[in-house]
Amino acid sequence: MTEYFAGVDIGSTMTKVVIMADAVVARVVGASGPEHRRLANRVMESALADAGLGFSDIAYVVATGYGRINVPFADRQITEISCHARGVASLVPAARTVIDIGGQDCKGIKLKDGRAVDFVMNDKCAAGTGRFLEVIAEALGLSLEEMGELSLQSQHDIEISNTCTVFAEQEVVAKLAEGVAVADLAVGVHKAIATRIHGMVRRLKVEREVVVTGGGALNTGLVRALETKLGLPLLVSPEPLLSGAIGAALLGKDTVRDAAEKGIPVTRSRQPLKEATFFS
Amino acid sequence: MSASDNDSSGYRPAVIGVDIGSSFSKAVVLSGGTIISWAILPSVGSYRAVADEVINQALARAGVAAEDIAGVSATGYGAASVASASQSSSDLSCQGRGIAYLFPSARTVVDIGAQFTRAFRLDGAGHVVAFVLSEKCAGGSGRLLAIIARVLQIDLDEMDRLARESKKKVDFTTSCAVFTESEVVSRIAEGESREDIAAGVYRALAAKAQSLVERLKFAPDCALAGGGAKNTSLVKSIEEGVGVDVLVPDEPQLVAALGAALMAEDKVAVGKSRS
Amino acid sequence: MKVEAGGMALVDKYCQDYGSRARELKGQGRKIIGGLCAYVPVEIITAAGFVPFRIKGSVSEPITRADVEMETIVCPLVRSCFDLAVKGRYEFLDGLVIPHACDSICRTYDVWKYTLGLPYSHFINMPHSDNDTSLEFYKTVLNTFRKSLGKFAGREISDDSLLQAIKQHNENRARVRQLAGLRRSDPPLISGEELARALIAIMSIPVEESISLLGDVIAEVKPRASATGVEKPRIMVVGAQLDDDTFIRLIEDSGAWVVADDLCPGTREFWPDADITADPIDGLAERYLQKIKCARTYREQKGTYPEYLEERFGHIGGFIRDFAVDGVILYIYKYCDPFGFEVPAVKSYIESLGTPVLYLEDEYSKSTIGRLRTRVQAFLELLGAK
Amino acid sequence: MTEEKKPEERKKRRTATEAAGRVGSMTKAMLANVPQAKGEGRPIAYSFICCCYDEIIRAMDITPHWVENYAGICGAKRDAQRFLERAEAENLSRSLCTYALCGLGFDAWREELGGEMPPDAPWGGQVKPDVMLGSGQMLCDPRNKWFQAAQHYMPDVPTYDLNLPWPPYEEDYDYREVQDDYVKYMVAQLRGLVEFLERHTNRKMDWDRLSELVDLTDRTWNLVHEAYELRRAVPTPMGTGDAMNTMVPLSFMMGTQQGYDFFKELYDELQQKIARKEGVIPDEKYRLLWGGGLPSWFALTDFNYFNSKGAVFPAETTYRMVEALYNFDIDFARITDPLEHIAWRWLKFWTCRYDKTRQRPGSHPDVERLIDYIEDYQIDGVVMHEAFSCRSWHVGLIWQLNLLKKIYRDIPSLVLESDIIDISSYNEADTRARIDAFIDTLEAVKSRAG
Ligand SMILES: Nc1ncnc2c1ncn2[C@@H]1O[C@H](COP(=O)(O)OP(=O)(O)O)[C@@H](O)[C@H]1O
Ligand SMILES: Nc1ncnc2c1ncn2[C@@H]1O[C@H](COP(=O)(O)OP(=O)(O)O)[C@@H](O)[C@H]1O
Ligand code: SF4
Ligand code: SF4
Ligand code: SF4
Repeated sequence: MTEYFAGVDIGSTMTKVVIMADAVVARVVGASGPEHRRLANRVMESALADAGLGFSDIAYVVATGYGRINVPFADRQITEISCHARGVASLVPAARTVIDIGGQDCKGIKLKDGRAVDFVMNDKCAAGTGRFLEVIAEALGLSLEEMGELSLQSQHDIEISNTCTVFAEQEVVAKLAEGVAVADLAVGVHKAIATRIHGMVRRLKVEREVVVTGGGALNTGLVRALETKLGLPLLVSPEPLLSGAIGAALLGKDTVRDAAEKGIPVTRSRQPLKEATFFS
Repeated sequence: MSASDNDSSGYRPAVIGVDIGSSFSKAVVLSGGTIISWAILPSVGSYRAVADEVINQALARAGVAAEDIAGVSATGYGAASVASASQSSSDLSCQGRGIAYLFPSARTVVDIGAQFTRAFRLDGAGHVVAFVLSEKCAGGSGRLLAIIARVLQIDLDEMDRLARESKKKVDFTTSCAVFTESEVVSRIAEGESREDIAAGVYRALAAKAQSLVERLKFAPDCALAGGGAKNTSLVKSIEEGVGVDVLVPDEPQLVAALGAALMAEDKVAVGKSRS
Repeated sequence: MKVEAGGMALVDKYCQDYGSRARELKGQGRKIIGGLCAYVPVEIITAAGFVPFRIKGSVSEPITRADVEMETIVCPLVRSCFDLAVKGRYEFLDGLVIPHACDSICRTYDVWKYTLGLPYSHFINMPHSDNDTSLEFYKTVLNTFRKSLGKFAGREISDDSLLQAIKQHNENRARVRQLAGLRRSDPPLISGEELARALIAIMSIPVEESISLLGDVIAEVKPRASATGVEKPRIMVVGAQLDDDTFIRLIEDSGAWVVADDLCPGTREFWPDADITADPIDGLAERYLQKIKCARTYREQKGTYPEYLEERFGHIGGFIRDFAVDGVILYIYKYCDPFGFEVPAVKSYIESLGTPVLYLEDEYSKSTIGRLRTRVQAFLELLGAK
Repeated sequence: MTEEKKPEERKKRRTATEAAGRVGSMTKAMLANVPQAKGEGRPIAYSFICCCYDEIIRAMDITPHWVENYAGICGAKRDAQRFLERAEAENLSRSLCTYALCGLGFDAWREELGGEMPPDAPWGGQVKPDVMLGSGQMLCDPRNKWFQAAQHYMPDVPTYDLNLPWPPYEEDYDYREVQDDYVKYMVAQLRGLVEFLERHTNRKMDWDRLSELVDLTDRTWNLVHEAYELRRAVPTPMGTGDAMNTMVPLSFMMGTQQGYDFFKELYDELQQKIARKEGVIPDEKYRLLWGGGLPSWFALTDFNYFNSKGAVFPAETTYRMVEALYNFDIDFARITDPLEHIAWRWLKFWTCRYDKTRQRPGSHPDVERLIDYIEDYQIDGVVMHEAFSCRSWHVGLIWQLNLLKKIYRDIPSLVLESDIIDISSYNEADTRARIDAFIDTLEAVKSRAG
């Protein structure tokens, strides 16, 4: 009988669910609206429907991401650091450093033998996160994809001096109003974010291969800017959005396997697939 | 001295004041010291185009042709983009002037604009004699409200309405707008209601405003200006904090544009009395 | 927080309504002298017949009033303390004593003094170096304080009363050491959170009450069976001041024990005693300037650099061994100069002992809890995976 | 710290005096002298300003490398970011003193390159020193933590920490009751420094030479004081923008003949300008006091912007770390030990306004100093700069302003916010909008008064 494992990654901006056996059998990506966050069960249901499975077919569920505590039906919560590490290690075995650019934060993870051994996360300002990108894209009236592509056509360097997301947005708007080309602004923004990310991941002493994951990895302009900053070629995870969820599912699989090896039963939450309730 | 005093002929030249703010652009048409029309547009795209558009809208509503305008006075972040401007002044002076016109008794003014919150003191003649600004972090600005409204998936008016229904105190402890945003997200996840969250955000902003007023040394009466003043909940929080009732213009966002228009009128009057 | 009878119940009461005991005592005619930081020589205040009271901030309360007089570039803990003081939370204070600890404390002395306008205020101009000429000078500084406080008390502070106070405070510290020592066993007999709360509680009461309260807490905690439950990583927290239990609770809620610390309140302030010396000021001066190991004091470099590191951070290594620590969390506030500049050195020192380090820069605000939780949990996962 | 910048900006920045205009090349030469000295085997000391050891290192022929100066130059050239980022990568918080971060980032980088200068290091870079001379008391924490932190990258370079406390202003005792203790301690600390230097640099102190240099410094102090006092003239011949240049000889060349000569020339130039009624700007409308805060080195052109609005700065508290020695209530002639002389000079500099302060209830010496300058220089408004990364000079400014308005008068004021060298905290449009608004208030207050 095939064993299925689910990884549920409730990010700050996106909710991702994968169901895996040996390979991914179902994947669902949705937005993490403030209310949706409690509705992880719906996303799970839709993944199960895609896979043609019932919840009882799932051997183990691991929740990760910002909203991991709001997944009552998960058997275990594991941070996105460990999950991204596990996910990327399986997707790109040569990876030694992972840079995850998510919605509200950005992290660098150092890998050794497929395990996270050290990590850093951005602390202070929102600058250097996917949110920064979104805010600016919105100000420029572009989708994230468009902004990424447009930046590749830029002819001039523009410096965005403000690191604060909110003020950078205003700076961009003002520059736009002055008639600076959108493509140039996009590059400026990517450079600004890349600088922040670089400053942070440097604390880890970056080693090749370096894999970028998370929603930000979808942005070619940003990846290009980061490559320049780091002075190293970057690999983009084949599943930028799903690395965390895949890692979560794999860690679930590991848990079940370890338990079997030790001959002890797996502890499961035994919670039905329902929405999170809050004690307020 | 207002322009109409000088005008014995009965001819009342129209002037226009334009305030290109970082998030909204405003225009006010004035004739003989009376507001005859106004317009507000979001500042998106090129400032130049927005400036033209907001002027055109205001003129159209006033039924005045551009050629008949005796003076155009610009102010705000993008004042330089108002091509037709015949003069410009700092938005602080314009706001002072506008408030003095609306509320002659006002001595302390709190302006909650998109970029920052500031407080200033006026003398009897509408001159700004002292001012303080919020620290340079978006947490103290009106922009915070827009960001939070977005997270709550409601518009600003709705957020204002909801806050009035708040039953429970939810506090926000960070000063960063972006992190307040994520704090809001966590609070939603914890099950806090939108009402309480909205009220908490207004309280946080009101506290900033209050500390500015204190730094300035408060003198009655107190008036508000800027887009933030459109939120009755915020106004109420400020009143509670400062401990007095505040004067709020019907259209608080227009105050600087109005002041600019008044200054344009001054100039026209001076020009006329010279000729 | 579970409600327990006896000592811990009182601890909870004092933590919940911080300052309530001082307020009561004030009502009974005692004078309360507030202070910031572990460098306030509490013995002198006790000897003068006053109650030393450590001003505490609050991570759950937004800073709203402080900004009128104080810049936002000050250490957030100090800002929070000041904010509460301005809001009237410490209205029972008769005086204020501020030592020259760090820039955030030293540079705000006048802001505190002029804004609060208390009947008594004094700045203890403590030198930054620990060498002998500094020690001699520091004695004169302590004597100036002794004289000044005596003037406020209306009577000189005698050697006898000072010796008496030193003995009391030493006894108090011995009790804290005994209590904190209960964290040596595995699992510890007292959780990090409970200890943190006990230490917070005693910042707000007279020393004699603290001694008896700690006695009660020890009696209550000691008989706990050292149950062998799930194994959890044993964590040490190293940092500046931590006068709130939220962060410690967060670590323990994430599945670890906090078994050791280099913090104040914490081992930094309670491990070293003042020696009983012929001139009581001598023993006090040595305790504060030379024995308390805090980043604000410059240790004179005598030997090689590795020896120098041992001199500065050796005590941390000692705790790691003594309390069988698995991982260290280095917890530093934004705008904290003394500790901020030490991060690279202290981090690499601890790592050189083979102990993993998580470095966190925080803002003294509950709003960061979510961000911290992920980091702490990930760190614990890393430790678990080892 | 001066005005060498990107070429296009250099044009914009204009000094009022020729003396200030020369400072750029003086600074460059001063910096170039350090690697040269190192090449000749002379000892190099990482040094801080205002630490009272100028004459000591000069007398022992030890070459100072002024680390704050170097960071300021990186800032002025708008090239500090890469060093700040480097420091951040070392886990040093961006909220710490950015001078220190810039210096530490540089050191970390240079040591990683095996002692080679980082690429395109501004003005030749900063060399590895033989000793580092910190200061623990009371100026700031970074000055005693910075060099300890630098040892992480240069473990073989010893540090010394010099304590120079001055008595705080308190109502319940007079500083004279404790001043002897302070001086005794400072002398012991200075003596410790001399011993440290003798031990680590193989030099012997030449005490006669030290006495001569102490005397030279005394004369320089008086001269600087007198030159700066000339700026009381209306129109003022020199503004704070220039003073941010003349701080170089004032802070980095104290105890040298070159420093003295510079101020002699400045003095003469100012006198001539006054005679010609030549001001910083022809039509001086507002006289402002730079009432606190280090400048943003990358934005010194803001001073020109003020000028363009008719505003000048005849005085500033920043870097004015001298007073006329003949006004101190002490007879220096009876002090024979040069170290004791240095200690008294320092103590009196900080305490000289205490007596006056007592006469105005609720006052404070820092505020008395503001009042003195406001009156002496006929000031219309006060401008302060709050640099986020330095607590030492920037905490207490708001309170000082509040107190000034309370006990003196409600003078217009402006607080600018940015940093000394971290340009990411700066927003030109916003800064200029604030300046514009401030000018409006000055105008309003003036027209109301007049
Ligand atoms: N197609 C895309 N191109 C560029 N960026 C994207 C794209 N899709 C998503 N993103 C970015 O990815 C972020 C979400 O990434 P994710 O890794 O899911 O973060 P989280 O886990 O915090 O929700 C969004 O903030 C957005 O900025
Ligand atoms: N209808 C509204 N209700 C509540 N707040 C509003 C409304 N419209 C605008 N605001 C607030 O006012 C701010 C804009 O104010 P405004 O004075 O126009 O600023 P600026 O001149 O800098 O563009 C916005 O950031 C928003 O928070
Ligand atoms: S500067 Fe902006 S992004 Fe940074 S902390 Fe402040 S509001 Fe947040
Ligand atoms: S945490 Fe740091 S800055 Fe704050 S009071 Fe303590 S030593 Fe000072
Ligand atoms: S005084 Fe300020 S700028 Fe200078 S070293 Fe100290 S903290 Fe840095």
